[in-house]
Amino acid sequence: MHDLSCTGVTKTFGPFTAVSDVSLDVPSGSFFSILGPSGCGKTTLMRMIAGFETPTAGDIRIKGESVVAVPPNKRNVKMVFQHLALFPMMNVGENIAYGLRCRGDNRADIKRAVTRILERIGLPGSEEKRIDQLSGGQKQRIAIARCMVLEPDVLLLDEPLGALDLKLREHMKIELKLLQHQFETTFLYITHDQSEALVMSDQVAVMNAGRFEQIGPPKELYQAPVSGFVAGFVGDSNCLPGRIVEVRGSEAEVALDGGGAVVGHLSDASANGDEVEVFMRPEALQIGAVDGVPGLDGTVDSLLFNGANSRVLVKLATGQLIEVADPSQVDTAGEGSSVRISWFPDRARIFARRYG
Amino acid sequence: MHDLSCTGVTKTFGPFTAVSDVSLDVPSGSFFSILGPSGCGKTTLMRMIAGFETPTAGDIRIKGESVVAVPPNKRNVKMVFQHLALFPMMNVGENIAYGLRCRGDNRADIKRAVTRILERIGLPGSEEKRIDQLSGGQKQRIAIARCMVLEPDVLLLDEPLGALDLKLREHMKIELKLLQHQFETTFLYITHDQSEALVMSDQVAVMNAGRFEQIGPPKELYQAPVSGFVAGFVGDSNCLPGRIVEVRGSEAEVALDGGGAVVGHLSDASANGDEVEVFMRPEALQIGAVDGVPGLDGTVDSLLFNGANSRVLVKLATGQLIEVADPSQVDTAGEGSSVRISWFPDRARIFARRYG
Amino acid sequence: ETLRLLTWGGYAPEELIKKFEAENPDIDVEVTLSNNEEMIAKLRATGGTGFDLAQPSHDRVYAAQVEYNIYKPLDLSKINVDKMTPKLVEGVKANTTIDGEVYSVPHQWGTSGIMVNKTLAPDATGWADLCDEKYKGRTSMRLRRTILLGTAFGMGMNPFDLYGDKAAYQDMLDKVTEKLIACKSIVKTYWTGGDDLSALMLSGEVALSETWDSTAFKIYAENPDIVFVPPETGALAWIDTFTIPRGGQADDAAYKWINFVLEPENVKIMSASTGAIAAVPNGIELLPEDKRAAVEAAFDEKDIENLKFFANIPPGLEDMEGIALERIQAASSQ
Amino acid sequence: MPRGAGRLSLFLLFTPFLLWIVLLIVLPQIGIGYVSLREKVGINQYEFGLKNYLDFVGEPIYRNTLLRTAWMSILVTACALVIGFPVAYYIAKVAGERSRATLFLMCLIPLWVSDLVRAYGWIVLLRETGVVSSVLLRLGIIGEPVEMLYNDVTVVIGLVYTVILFMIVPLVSTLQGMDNALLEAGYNLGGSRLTVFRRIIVPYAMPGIVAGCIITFMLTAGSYLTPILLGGKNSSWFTEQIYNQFITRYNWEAGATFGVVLLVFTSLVVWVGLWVTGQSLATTVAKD
Amino acid sequence: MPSSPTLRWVYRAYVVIFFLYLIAPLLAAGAFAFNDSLFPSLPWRGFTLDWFFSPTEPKLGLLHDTRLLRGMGNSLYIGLIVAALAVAAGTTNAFLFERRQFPFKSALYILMIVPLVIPGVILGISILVFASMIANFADRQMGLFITWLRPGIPLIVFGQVAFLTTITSLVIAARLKKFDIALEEAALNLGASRLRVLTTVTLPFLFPAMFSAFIVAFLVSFENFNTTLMLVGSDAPLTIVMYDRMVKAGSTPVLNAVSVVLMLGSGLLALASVLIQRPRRAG
Ligand SMILES: Nc1ncnc2c1ncn2[C@@H]1O[C@H](COP(=O)(O)OP(=O)(O)OP(=O)(O)O)[C@@H](O)[C@H]1O
Ligand SMILES: Nc1ncnc2c1ncn2[C@@H]1O[C@H](COP(=O)(O)OP(=O)(O)OP(=O)(O)O)[C@@H](O)[C@H]1O
Ligand SMILES: NCCCCNCCCN
Ligand SMILES: [Mg+2]
Ligand SMILES: [Mg+2]
Repeated sequence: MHDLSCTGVTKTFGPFTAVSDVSLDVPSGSFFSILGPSGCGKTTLMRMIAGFETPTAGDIRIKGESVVAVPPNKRNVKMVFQHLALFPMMNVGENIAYGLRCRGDNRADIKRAVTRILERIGLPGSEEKRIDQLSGGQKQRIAIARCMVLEPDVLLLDEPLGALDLKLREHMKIELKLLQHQFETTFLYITHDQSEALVMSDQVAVMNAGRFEQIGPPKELYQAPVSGFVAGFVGDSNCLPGRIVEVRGSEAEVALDGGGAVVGHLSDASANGDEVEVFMRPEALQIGAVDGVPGLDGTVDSLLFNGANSRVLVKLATGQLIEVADPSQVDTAGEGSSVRISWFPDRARIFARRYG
Repeated sequence: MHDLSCTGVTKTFGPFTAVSDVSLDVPSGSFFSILGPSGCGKTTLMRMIAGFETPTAGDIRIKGESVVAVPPNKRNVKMVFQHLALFPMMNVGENIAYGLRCRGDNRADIKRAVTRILERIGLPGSEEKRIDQLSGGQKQRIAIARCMVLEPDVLLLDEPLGALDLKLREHMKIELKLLQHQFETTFLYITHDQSEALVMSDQVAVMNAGRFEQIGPPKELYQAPVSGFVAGFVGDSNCLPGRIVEVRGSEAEVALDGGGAVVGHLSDASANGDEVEVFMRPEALQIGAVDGVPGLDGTVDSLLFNGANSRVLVKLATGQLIEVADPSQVDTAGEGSSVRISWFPDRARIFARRYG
Repeated sequence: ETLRLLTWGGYAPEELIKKFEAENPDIDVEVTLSNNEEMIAKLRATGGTGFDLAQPSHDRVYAAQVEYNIYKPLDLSKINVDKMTPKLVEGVKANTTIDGEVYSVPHQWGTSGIMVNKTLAPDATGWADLCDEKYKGRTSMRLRRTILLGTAFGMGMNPFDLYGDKAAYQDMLDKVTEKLIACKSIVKTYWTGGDDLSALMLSGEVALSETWDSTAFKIYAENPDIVFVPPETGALAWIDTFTIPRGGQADDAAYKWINFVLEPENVKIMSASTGAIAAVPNGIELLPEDKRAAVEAAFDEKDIENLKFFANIPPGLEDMEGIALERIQAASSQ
Repeated sequence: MPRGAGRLSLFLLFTPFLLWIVLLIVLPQIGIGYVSLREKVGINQYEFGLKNYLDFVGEPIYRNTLLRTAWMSILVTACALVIGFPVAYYIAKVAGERSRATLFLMCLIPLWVSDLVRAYGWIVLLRETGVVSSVLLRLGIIGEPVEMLYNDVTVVIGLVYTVILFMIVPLVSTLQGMDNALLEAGYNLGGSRLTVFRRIIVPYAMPGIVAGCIITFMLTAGSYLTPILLGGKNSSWFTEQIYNQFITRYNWEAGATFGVVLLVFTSLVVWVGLWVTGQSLATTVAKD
Repeated sequence: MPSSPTLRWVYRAYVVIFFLYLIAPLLAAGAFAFNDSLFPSLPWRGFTLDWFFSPTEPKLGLLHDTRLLRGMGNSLYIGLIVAALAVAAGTTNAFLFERRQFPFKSALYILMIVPLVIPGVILGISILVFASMIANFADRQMGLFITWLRPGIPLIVFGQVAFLTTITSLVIAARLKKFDIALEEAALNLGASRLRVLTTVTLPFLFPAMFSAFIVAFLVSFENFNTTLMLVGSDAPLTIVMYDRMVKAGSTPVLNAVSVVLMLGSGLLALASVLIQRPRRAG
């Protein structure tokens, strides 16, 4: 049985369809992420699960029971809001106790539960602190504790790291994952940051314009995207527009817009003459000709040093800049020198061109 | 001659020293960054250069002339503010013309200059647009154009990408660098994001608690940090606290707090018995024993897939988590299995322990 | 030059002002409406400045002048005193002479009494009827000193006789207060101005009310069922006068206005507007037709004989009356 | 900024503030305090003393009027809060973006005309021969005309009318600042409507509630026309006493005394209110 | 939280009833301006515009009623001066409290808010008493008539400015608080002088707030009764003229006509202030 499952969930606002025919099944105890650009409908989907919006069509089941007719305060899914929504007029202890009080637990039990959960999230004894005395990361943990103390079937998290600063976000990514392990609760996590989704999740659904484009484990999305959108959105990619001139089995030759031709792996049903995009990850490229593999000529535009993430920017004859991974940046060709970029055809993926 | 140089600049606010004895020289036409954590005094330093604060001690020279006594509106350094500070009550053209008008240029010249600069930044014909009609990246460029049209000796940029969203920030990093090339003006760039500093700069000064810890080109900071702070702040690092038990030339053996011993490269004047920290970059570590090199044993805690940036988290006997780079994540040992982490001693750097 | 008048509603009709301004092109007339108490309050606040001509009633000049020094002596040589009713001039002079200087001359006079809607209260005759149980919720009065005095007369006392004796006066006030508090449940509301009263009477909401005769005369023209009834104990007669504030800056214009309104054709216009009788020998004849009818319907010889002129209030009594009025106002009617 | 220029501009900014606050507020208040301490011993003869205050204390009508004014003002404040809160909530949280601005504007309607016209409007409506009575009569709901003026209920209705705006505006602005996510979090954690209202909305809106109550209370206690015109024979309002002293009794000493008493008394009520709710003047009334 | 349709319907009905309550007395006062009767009450005697336009007694229309017109003129004059002074003082106060540090700032800030909670009557009498004390002193000791310290337009202006300045200060300070000081620094950095920064950046940003503060101050001044009543001299503003007319003379539906004009005027001004706040939503 799945902790949470949606079937054909759709939500329209007037003429606009925010979520369109979405189905998902989240196995018990897993970390499931929904990844998509801003405005693609992630929050709307989550609000339907929490009960703040009613689906236009489709069914939502929690532990197998349909909850479409259950009011939000009766559903056993708890939510961590994007800006956390901690109650500013209550202290930490009261925030955490709120749900327990609503449930009608007795005072002694509440006090015990609050103490215990504060210990578990590593903030023992902070009951009396005011919310505005907490750091960003502490607030984060309180928001999670406030939900977890109620032992929900599913915990929903709507871009909870969005408001944190860079270093803290990196840190909290790992911490969230550990918390989930510790509580063994099902997490449904929303984000538009692909690295968050990849690092933390067991399963990721990539969402675009109200629909799911692909659901799968992070590695699968990264290595075997099913659409141009997924290939471009998950991980860094160079994207070269062109048109298929010849299909050879699972490979095809693409004549690039603006000149040059490349060979790559056909990833969707594109056929001869179709307009396509070729996606190549920077780490799939290398500088220098390699026998028997395709390549493109260009000049080194600049070297972008960034430790293990260093890149060489190569400018093609068409003027397009291509990022090539160059982790070591030792004996790289200097700026302005002519180079050839090579890759193995199976690491260049060809998808039908996206419009709009 | 240097476009900008500071000697012994200090700024105190009451008992608190925000900037302490900072000296820097920025060569003409270069891209110079100041990198440091929040609150380390970056903005204060920049505000002194722009003239909004008066240094408590020290001298600031622009093109060789001391400007300490020159009011802010008479200095030929222009500044791009963190939140850009475009004038909302003026349109794009008026924003750009503002400085020219203050200078008293005549209308026709102003009009021409505005048109030209808008072309150069790739937004020709946007004179009449309102500020709130621009996208984040466009605003960014207008803010730069507003300064560049005045042909400043130095352009100051205070975390100009801070307000942008993730994908756009990646993009603007490269674009900023290109703009600097195009204008050939000296840029002084402030950031707390090490990847920005590394990717764009010719020289980076790493700042901590009001002082410069190290000035050098990005590669040097990354590969040869002079202090534990720099080693930890620039790029990702694992940091293991311990105590030196034996010094052997440029190497030393460190007994880790909590058990285990490692050998690394002595990077500052630490001596026998000193408390130290050992810094190791994830990409300097590998999983599996390697003959003749030191190592540590642990168990795989989790696999963090993130494409080319994937990591393995290894838990040491001490409980500490170590990040090991694992770009491919093929045939990696599964969670829970015992592994050994190895590294070449010269890629483990030993620094005196930081306190506080 | 501006002539700033501080006067009663109706005492500066637009028609007369226009005419006056036409005759004296250099003078501009500005009017502020007021009543006795406010005139004194205002002039006290301004230290006698801000106005050029005021019109308090004859009994309210002396104490105010002694206490606040707000008026200047009149130059009687500049006023056509001989056009005024000699008896009224003498009466006013007697009331308002301080240290040999005269401070006011009479302008209009009239009475306070009761106004009755004959269809609703055919047999009301005096002050006491205002508090008669059978008119419960149908009577009205103005909560000012007139009703205190009227009620005292209605109760068979003569307050003017008690002016010299504060204790006796207080005693009288206490009785009157008690009576009027008891009366509160009878009274529909206390009217505050001529307009208020007119609406109450004309709408039929109120059957009888304490009133100025002049207001009653105006209403008579609208509804002849509503008449002024001089109380059997005697209507209270007042004379509104002219005084010049101490800081007045247009004395000449003020004298011109005083003389101007004494002209018979102007008296006619004035009386038509005030409803009251001018202090000139043939005052009643100069009333407009309908008002004269009203006066004649209201007064006979005996009533005129019976008039009770307000006597000068000695300083201090007003405070006592003020507290009495406040007590009545604050008492609960339920 | 150079020091001298900073000083100069500080001085320039301070001057209007000081002129205003000292000449128009502080000194005049001290002035009435001074006048209230002058006791009249004869014509144009005054001595210093507390007689005016003793008179106030000794005369039950003054005390009672003050208490009645305070009590009615509290009642009006409470009514305004109870009536206004749902409206403010509707404007801030329920109405759509566009209708919100319109509704807010409509709340300002009573401000378009003066107190006088408002009271006048009520009189036209409520008097015995007024619109309401006539309409009810015509509809056969009542048998004969009823007088709806001159009682406390009418005074309260009229006062609530004049002040409710000042309750709604601060409420709307605090409620607008409340993130809807707080409410949703409240429900999500299992709260019922009542719980969310009691434990989240009300505490959040507290600064607005207190600000609204203070302004409403002060305006009511200091109002004049409405209680006088609608209360008629049964009015008796403390400001009326003050006006009476100044305007019909030209007794400035007593009037000033009453003024001081009113100011002190109402300030006390406000202070107690702030203390009970744990707010401060600067955090409530001054909040934008 | 999704709510039942019935509940929503009841709530909406409540709000509608509330707004009916708000509008009712105004409609009533307005409607009788068109009643062809000498008294502003029922019964309805037919529609007329005489109370606006008739040049002759007894139905002297508003346009020919010189006293009302003069009162209106006085109100206008007082309102403009008061609003200008209050906005000027409010602006300097906003800068003082938002931008500067000085000793006793928070105490002075409370002092700045206090006039808001002083009843209007008390402001009126206190200014009257204080001004009279000075004027009486000058009169008695030096024989000087300082007329502007006596009830009249100057005192009305002082009285109204006394409490309006608090309101304008709060309105303008609220806007100034939202002003990003970096804008000023940016302008300085681009070479502008301080004065130029003020006139080209800061004041334009504040303008909408200053404008609506002006409108609010003007409207409140125009309608003020409690404070003005104590301070009025011979140049009475409209509310006092109307009050005097109601209480001391005979009011006719011409007062209703005035009300109609006031409603229209204030309505338009209110609308203007909303519109000017809207299009350039800078912030
Ligand atoms: N109540 C509503 N009425 C109309 N449109 C709405 C409503 N709520 C959301 N939308 C629209 O639905 C779309 C999806 O919104 P949603 O908030 O779910 O996006 P999101 O994926 O969460 O984006 P973000 O990452 O920016 O939070 C948006 O285009 C939004 O404008
Ligand atoms: N005017 C001031 N008065 C007192 N302390 C100040 C002042 N301005 C800055 N500081 C302090 O000086 C320190 C440095 O501030 P600064 O703004 O320069 O930091 P920063 O490096 O720019 O940080 P961030 O990355 O967060 O912008 C901070 O601790 C700050 O609190
Ligand atoms: N107590 C004296 C009353 C004087 C009244 N004058 C009335 C004029 C009314 N139009
Ligand atoms: Mg969202
Ligand atoms: Mg900074």
